[in-house]
Amino acid sequence: MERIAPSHIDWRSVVLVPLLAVFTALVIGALIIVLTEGPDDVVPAYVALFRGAFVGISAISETLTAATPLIIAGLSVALGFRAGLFNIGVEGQMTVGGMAAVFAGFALSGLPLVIHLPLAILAGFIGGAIWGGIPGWLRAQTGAHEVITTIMLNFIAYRLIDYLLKQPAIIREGRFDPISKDVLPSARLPQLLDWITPSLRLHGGFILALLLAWGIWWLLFRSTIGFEFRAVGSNPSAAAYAGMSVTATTVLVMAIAGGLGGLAGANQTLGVLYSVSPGFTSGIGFDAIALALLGRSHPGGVVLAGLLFGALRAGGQVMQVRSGVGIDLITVVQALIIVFIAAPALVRALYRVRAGEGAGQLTRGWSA
Amino acid sequence: GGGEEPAETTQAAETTVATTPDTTEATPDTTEGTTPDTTEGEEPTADVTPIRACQVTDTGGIDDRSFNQTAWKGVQDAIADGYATEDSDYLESTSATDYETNINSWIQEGCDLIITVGFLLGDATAAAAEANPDQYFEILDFAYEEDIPNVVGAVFNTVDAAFLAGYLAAGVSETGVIATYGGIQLPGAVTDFMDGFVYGARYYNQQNGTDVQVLGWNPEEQTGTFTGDFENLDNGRNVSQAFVEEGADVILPVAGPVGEGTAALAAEIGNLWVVGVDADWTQTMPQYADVILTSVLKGLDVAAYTVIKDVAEGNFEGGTRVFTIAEDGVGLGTIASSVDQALVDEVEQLRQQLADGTLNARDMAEN
Amino acid sequence: MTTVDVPAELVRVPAEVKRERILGVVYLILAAIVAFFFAMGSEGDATFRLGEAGQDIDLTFSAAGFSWVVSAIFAFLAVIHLTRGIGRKSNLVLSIALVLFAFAFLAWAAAGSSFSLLGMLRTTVSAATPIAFGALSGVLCERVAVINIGIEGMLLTGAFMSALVGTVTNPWVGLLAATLSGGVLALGLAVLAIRYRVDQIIAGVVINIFALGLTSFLSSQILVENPDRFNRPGVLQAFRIPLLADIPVIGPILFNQNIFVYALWISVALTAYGLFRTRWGLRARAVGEHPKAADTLGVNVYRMRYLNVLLGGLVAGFGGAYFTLGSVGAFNENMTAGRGFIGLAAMIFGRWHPVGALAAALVFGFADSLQVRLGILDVGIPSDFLLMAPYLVTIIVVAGVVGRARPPAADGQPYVKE
Amino acid sequence: MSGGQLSTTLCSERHVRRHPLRLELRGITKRFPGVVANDGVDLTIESGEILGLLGENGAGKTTLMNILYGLYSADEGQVLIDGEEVHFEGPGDAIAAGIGMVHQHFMLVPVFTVTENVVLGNEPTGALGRIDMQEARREVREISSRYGLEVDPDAVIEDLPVGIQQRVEIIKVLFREAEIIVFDEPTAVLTPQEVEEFFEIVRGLKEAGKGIVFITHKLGEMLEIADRICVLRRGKVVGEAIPGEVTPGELAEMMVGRPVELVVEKSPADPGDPVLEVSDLVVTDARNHRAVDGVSFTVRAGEIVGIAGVQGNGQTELVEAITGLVIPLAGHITLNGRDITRATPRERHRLGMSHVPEDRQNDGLVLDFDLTENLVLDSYYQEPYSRGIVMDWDAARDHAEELIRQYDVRTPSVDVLASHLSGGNQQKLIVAREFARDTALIVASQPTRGVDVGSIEYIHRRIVEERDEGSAVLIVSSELDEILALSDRILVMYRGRIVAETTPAETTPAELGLYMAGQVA
Ligand SMILES: Nc1ncnc2c1ncn2[C@@H]1O[C@H](COP(=O)(O)OP(=O)(O)OP(=O)(O)O)[C@@H](O)[C@H]1O
Ligand SMILES: Nc1ncnc2c1ncn2[C@@H]1O[C@H](COP(=O)(O)OP(=O)(O)OP(=O)(O)O)[C@@H](O)[C@H]1O
Ligand SMILES: [Mg+2]
Ligand SMILES: [Mg+2]
Repeated sequence: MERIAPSHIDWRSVVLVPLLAVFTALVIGALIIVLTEGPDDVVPAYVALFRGAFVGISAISETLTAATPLIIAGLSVALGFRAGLFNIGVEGQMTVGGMAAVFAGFALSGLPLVIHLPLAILAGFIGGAIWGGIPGWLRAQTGAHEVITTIMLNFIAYRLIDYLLKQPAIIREGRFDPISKDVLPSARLPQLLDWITPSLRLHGGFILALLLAWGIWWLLFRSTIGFEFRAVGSNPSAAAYAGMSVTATTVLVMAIAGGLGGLAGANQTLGVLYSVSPGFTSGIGFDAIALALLGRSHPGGVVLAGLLFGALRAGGQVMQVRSGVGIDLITVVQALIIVFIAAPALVRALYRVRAGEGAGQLTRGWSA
Repeated sequence: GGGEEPAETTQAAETTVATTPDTTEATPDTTEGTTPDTTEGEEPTADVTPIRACQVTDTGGIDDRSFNQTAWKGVQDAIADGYATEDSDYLESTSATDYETNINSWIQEGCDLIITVGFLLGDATAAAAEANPDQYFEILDFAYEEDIPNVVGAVFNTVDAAFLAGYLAAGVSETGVIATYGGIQLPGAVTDFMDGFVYGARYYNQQNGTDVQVLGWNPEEQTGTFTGDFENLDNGRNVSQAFVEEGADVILPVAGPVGEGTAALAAEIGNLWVVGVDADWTQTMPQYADVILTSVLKGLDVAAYTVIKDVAEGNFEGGTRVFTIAEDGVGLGTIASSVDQALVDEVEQLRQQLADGTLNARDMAEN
Repeated sequence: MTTVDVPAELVRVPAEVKRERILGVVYLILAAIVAFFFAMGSEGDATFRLGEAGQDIDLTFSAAGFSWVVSAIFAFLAVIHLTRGIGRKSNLVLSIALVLFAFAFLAWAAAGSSFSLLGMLRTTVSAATPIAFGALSGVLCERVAVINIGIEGMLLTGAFMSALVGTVTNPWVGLLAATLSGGVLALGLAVLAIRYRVDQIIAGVVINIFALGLTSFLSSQILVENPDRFNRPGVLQAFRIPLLADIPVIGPILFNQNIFVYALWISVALTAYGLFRTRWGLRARAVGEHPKAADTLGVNVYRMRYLNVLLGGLVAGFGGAYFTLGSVGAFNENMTAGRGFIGLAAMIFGRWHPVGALAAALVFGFADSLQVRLGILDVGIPSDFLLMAPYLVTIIVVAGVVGRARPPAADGQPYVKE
Repeated sequence: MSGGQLSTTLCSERHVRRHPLRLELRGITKRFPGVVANDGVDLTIESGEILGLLGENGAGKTTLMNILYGLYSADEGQVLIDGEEVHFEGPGDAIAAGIGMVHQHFMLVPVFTVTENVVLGNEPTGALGRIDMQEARREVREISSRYGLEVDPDAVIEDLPVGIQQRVEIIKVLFREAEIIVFDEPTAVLTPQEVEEFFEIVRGLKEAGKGIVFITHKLGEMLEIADRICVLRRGKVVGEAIPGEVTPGELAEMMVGRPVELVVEKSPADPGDPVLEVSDLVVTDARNHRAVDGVSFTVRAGEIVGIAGVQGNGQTELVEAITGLVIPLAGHITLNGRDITRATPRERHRLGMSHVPEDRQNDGLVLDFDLTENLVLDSYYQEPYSRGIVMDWDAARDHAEELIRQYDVRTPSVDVLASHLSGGNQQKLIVAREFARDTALIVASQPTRGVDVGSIEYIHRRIVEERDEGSAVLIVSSELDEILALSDRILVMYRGRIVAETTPAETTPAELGLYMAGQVA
């Protein structure tokens, strides 16, 4: 829990518990490998995982590239948590935001990069903000719980781009399969390391992600708006008594969180894929929940957690190549990490360390 | 229901040999029956160098009971026939950003031929091929507008095969109603089957003066019935149930594994025929063999096998390659034995007409 | 204080007035849609078939005429909402209105032809079954104030286990394994939520992610490698209940189904009876409303919570087996595809009541099979939009209802025994 | 410690033994993190007597009774029944042993009927676990007629007034055939007349042979009803007294440990211009009832108006409407002549309205925020705490430190979380925030509820000072003593209406009680 004074930070719950959680999850992952593949596969698999994540410029580039959308999406969920809202809708927001960014990326032409790229990014933000703002508005106006509405909007978003990817204005010329037109070079996030080797994919989105993390930190802890977000999140009733508008805050938080989700999508479409095809979000929106929990809903924590998950993704690919252990194992390991993060008491019991309290009440119940 | 058992065990033997007794027990089968109907099964000639073939799946994963799995079967057949080496392997992609990484991994691993599966990998394959002009690629179910010399784009004329299935289905239907549905409305990949099926039924009506109706797809409007994903088998069953209630007695599901829902329903209620897709369902889902009228084969395995063989024999040639009904790149699978032989013969005749071009399935479109 | 209490005059608070107005406008829009699109757009008679194959029970009427009547009803409802208000019954009225709207839609789509209403209702029931089990699981958990977002994961795990164990042994053992696996996950939820007081919504999401990851991993590692040995449990066939299934219309819909549907009728009845008539139910509800009060009367709050969450998990695990044993006889990655979440919405729509939950699940099942019928009737709406229908209905339902439905007072709050 | 008859062991001494059940607590010690709630307490209770338990906030009365009732387990000490040691694992065991408790906060399930609440945990059951409601209803009727506790067995609790709810609590206890009944502050929410009725019931129970433990802060009531009084301070028994042998002053001193001034000193009011004017206000509550039903009144600058009333008579809704948390159905509210009927809470705040909410933990503070954040909770958007949307935490912190000093909030620093403060200090924190500004109007609900005597003195003094500086003050309290001590003018609310207007000088508690119960038109 961020305070103005760092004296409140309990290092055990901020550092030790996440570390032990990751460690325990990897141990259990190893057990699963033993059970499904055989004991000899564990060491090669984990060595490959480690090498694929950290050893060499290409591994690091891959880790950072994979971490980028995770960080942005994680910020979206974390922001929601800070305001007592649970945004499970990042997948849908990414989908819509990614689509909007691509549309701006190919439909506007003849603009220089300095104008086109920001416009495309903005389009991504707005697309996501609409997709996040709807559940926020429904929550504020009707009490419909965002957990349900955002999940439903995920499904709707998938169907929506299935539809859009058949429309002549969007589908790539000469193609029948669902793929959008290509983003023009003037709207692509610039490559950062292609001067070393062209295949290094790290792009400007990573810097954007770090800026966003700083921006969200500033917003939450240094601005009046963030003060309102946190007050509404911690105690909506007291916030209302103090003259804050809980409904306006709810809509605003969900819109910004949705916008961040949209940016995560735009990051993928403007930075890596340059077009939209079905399923391009590939579960990043769900990983983001784990990430926000792991990062204790703090932007700095989210960045670190994003790097860890990025490393797991990048390393997981290599692990698959080198040892034949299925990539789904990474999903299981990630799920285990959240189990332990969500219930530090489990970690405490396992290792007999004195660690801080659990995630506590991050969300609000069905009504109110 | 996955690919051929023998093939599967080969793969299993490679990655999980010692751990699961089940697979070791099954291993003896490997040496027998490696001749599924779609492959040649001939002995390689002397100047063949077995190659390392490496597959990259799309996000469906290797176990999609569809494209990826069928393609992998082709690789395994090639291994069995000595065209590919035992270390041929696949990589699964979990997201769109993995395509590029996975292809690059295989390039670094020194694969002789990289097989990418599905239109989703179109861009990544092209990019990698252009960056590595000496590396051979094959992309399944996708063609580039401009040929890339080191890539074979394998596409399939599924309309023709589905046309035959539609004709056959119309012929066996007692209610005069047949149906088709898709998973997600993917133009081409999914709707070609549905188009062909409807055209085949129309041709049957035209030839026989009947009025067999096809529910679930309107080729002119391109609207119809879809389950919304390739995952929820129960949806496939529910949609099929709805068709049955509207009188359908033959159904072609174009929805990957979701189609298994139709087979399950057919097995349960009887008097419903299922038309399999992609692979021969009497082989991949033998438990439903009784209710499978036939299957619309899309020879992804043939395409994979053929190009591996070409590379192994030193005959690689880039560019778009259409697998047609003429060379058994697409076709019908096993036809149920209870079907009237006269009808089967008619279908065989139609196949030849389609193969030699005297009949064009798309003529049945009403535009 | 001994004076006779005069009931306070009932006045409506502004929020209620606003809601009535919104509903009024909604009805106006519906009336307009029905009038302009359905009534003016249909020609000829629509025939709804109500008999099984061979039986001739047909309902034939003028599609346009029917739509005009429906439109008039909506207009009437709009006027009532805008002037007087309907008050407590407005949910019920809304449900009926939505069904009427659906029928007007169908009549328009089927104008000049026919379709099997009986079949549609039957698929409504089967599509509703897993949703209803999910909703029932939610009711059991939330009545003791534990929010269970993990229903989806429990359904999925049930589906997986029934396929695996059902193939290795036999379907009945598979069913048992599915039920127990739901229970195991529920125990996980209970420990996280009750013992460690983890935010319940997060604990549930954790369970979902975990279940999806693990079943996908095991499916690709075990089931796919050898489906014959591990993924062919077979299907528990439908069987007619002799006399009951012969009742026209109702019979085939309710009494010619498989064991899951019958189990659903029984579980709903048992849960409703149990919750509102028995000692267990009184205590469970007390624990959900005011755990401390229950505690001071010697009711063991934790034990009640563990028990009910466990029951909820067993129900969800059993319901999950529907996807394999009750439907298609094979497991597939993520095959539940969001049904658990729709179940959760059904629970809310059904006001935390087992019978309400069942009714709500039927509404969703109806939306689902309506969507399929419209696809078959070839109404020219792109499939992508038709497929959105159940999700849109969920949002509308949750948005339209939750403001008034009152969850158990302690729902979602951990109990701290001092 | 003074007073002739005091002795630290008296509470455990045996008195005339007439009835069978005899309950003994020996050396009970209970520690909570940072506090010793009970410290070696000895106590004896017997059938047929009324034992009064007296002590200030936090003295450990409730904790002791919770141990007796099996809700807590003691760290040290024994509980004996008729000389035999017993171990209660939970309330179930205590109930079985014949102990009943009516809790400080009622333990009733609001959506259940009276009967359901009564039988919960001891349900008469038939086959299949089915509850025999017929039988249950019959038993409820039987008990209510035997003890004169009139109540409709099928009424739903949330529809019942508190007085009736309390009867249900008593029926619950009797239904379980309790021989020893503990009442924890049963009179806090009752009007003086209801208190009289309640005492009749208690005396009846005593006649029927029940042993009663009666907890209260109110000295007069204690002296009226108890047979024997035991005083707790800081977890220890500090003495025993017999009514008739002690004066209220002596008892108060025993409780607090020093002489106390029970009433704040203040000069007569000098009312100025009207500040708050409320006319014909109608507000509905969550259940659509007219909780406030045509209320009109005025509060002037420099006067304190107290609104008395039993909880649940619309005071909450009235305050919510005045502070802008709900929009009234009808009527008008003006502040210094400006119509604020539909203004947002923030607009009212800007116009100089301050609000000390009734429920400080839920509505007044964000407990996971530190003191600085809490102290700018309603002014953070103004300079100097922020400029545009940029917070200036240094300025906020300086301000907080200043207030902490000025209002004597006991805390190690402004960086601790509000949840770490004691109740009294939390209340002072809110008072500091709300009083520190230039306020035209202060609305304070239950400003000293659950606050200890020292803090009460302080808060009362601040309220009077604010008045003297020219603010208008509206106090809403169900504590008659507080209303009488602070108000310059008193309004009594009953069933959503103002039923009486008077001044402390012109009225007596008994008369106010009659108004509060709606007995005088
Ligand atoms: N569950 C608990 N955890 C921690 N401290 C507690 C708990 N319950 C009570 N305390 C502390 O124990 C002390 C005694 O509290 P108790 O409630 O017994 O006082 P009381 O005499 O009943 O006071 P009141 O008159 O306010 O009801 C107080 O300091 C209180 O803060
Ligand atoms: N449904 C009712 N029928 C008859 N009298 C009622 C009803 N509801 C309330 N009253 C009476 O009106 C008075 C005030 O109503 P109100 O609802 O504010 O009281 P309450 O229920 O005690 O309050 P709360 O719900 O805030 O605790 C009560 O004293 C009660 O006697
Ligand atoms: Mg107390
Ligand atoms: Mg009230």
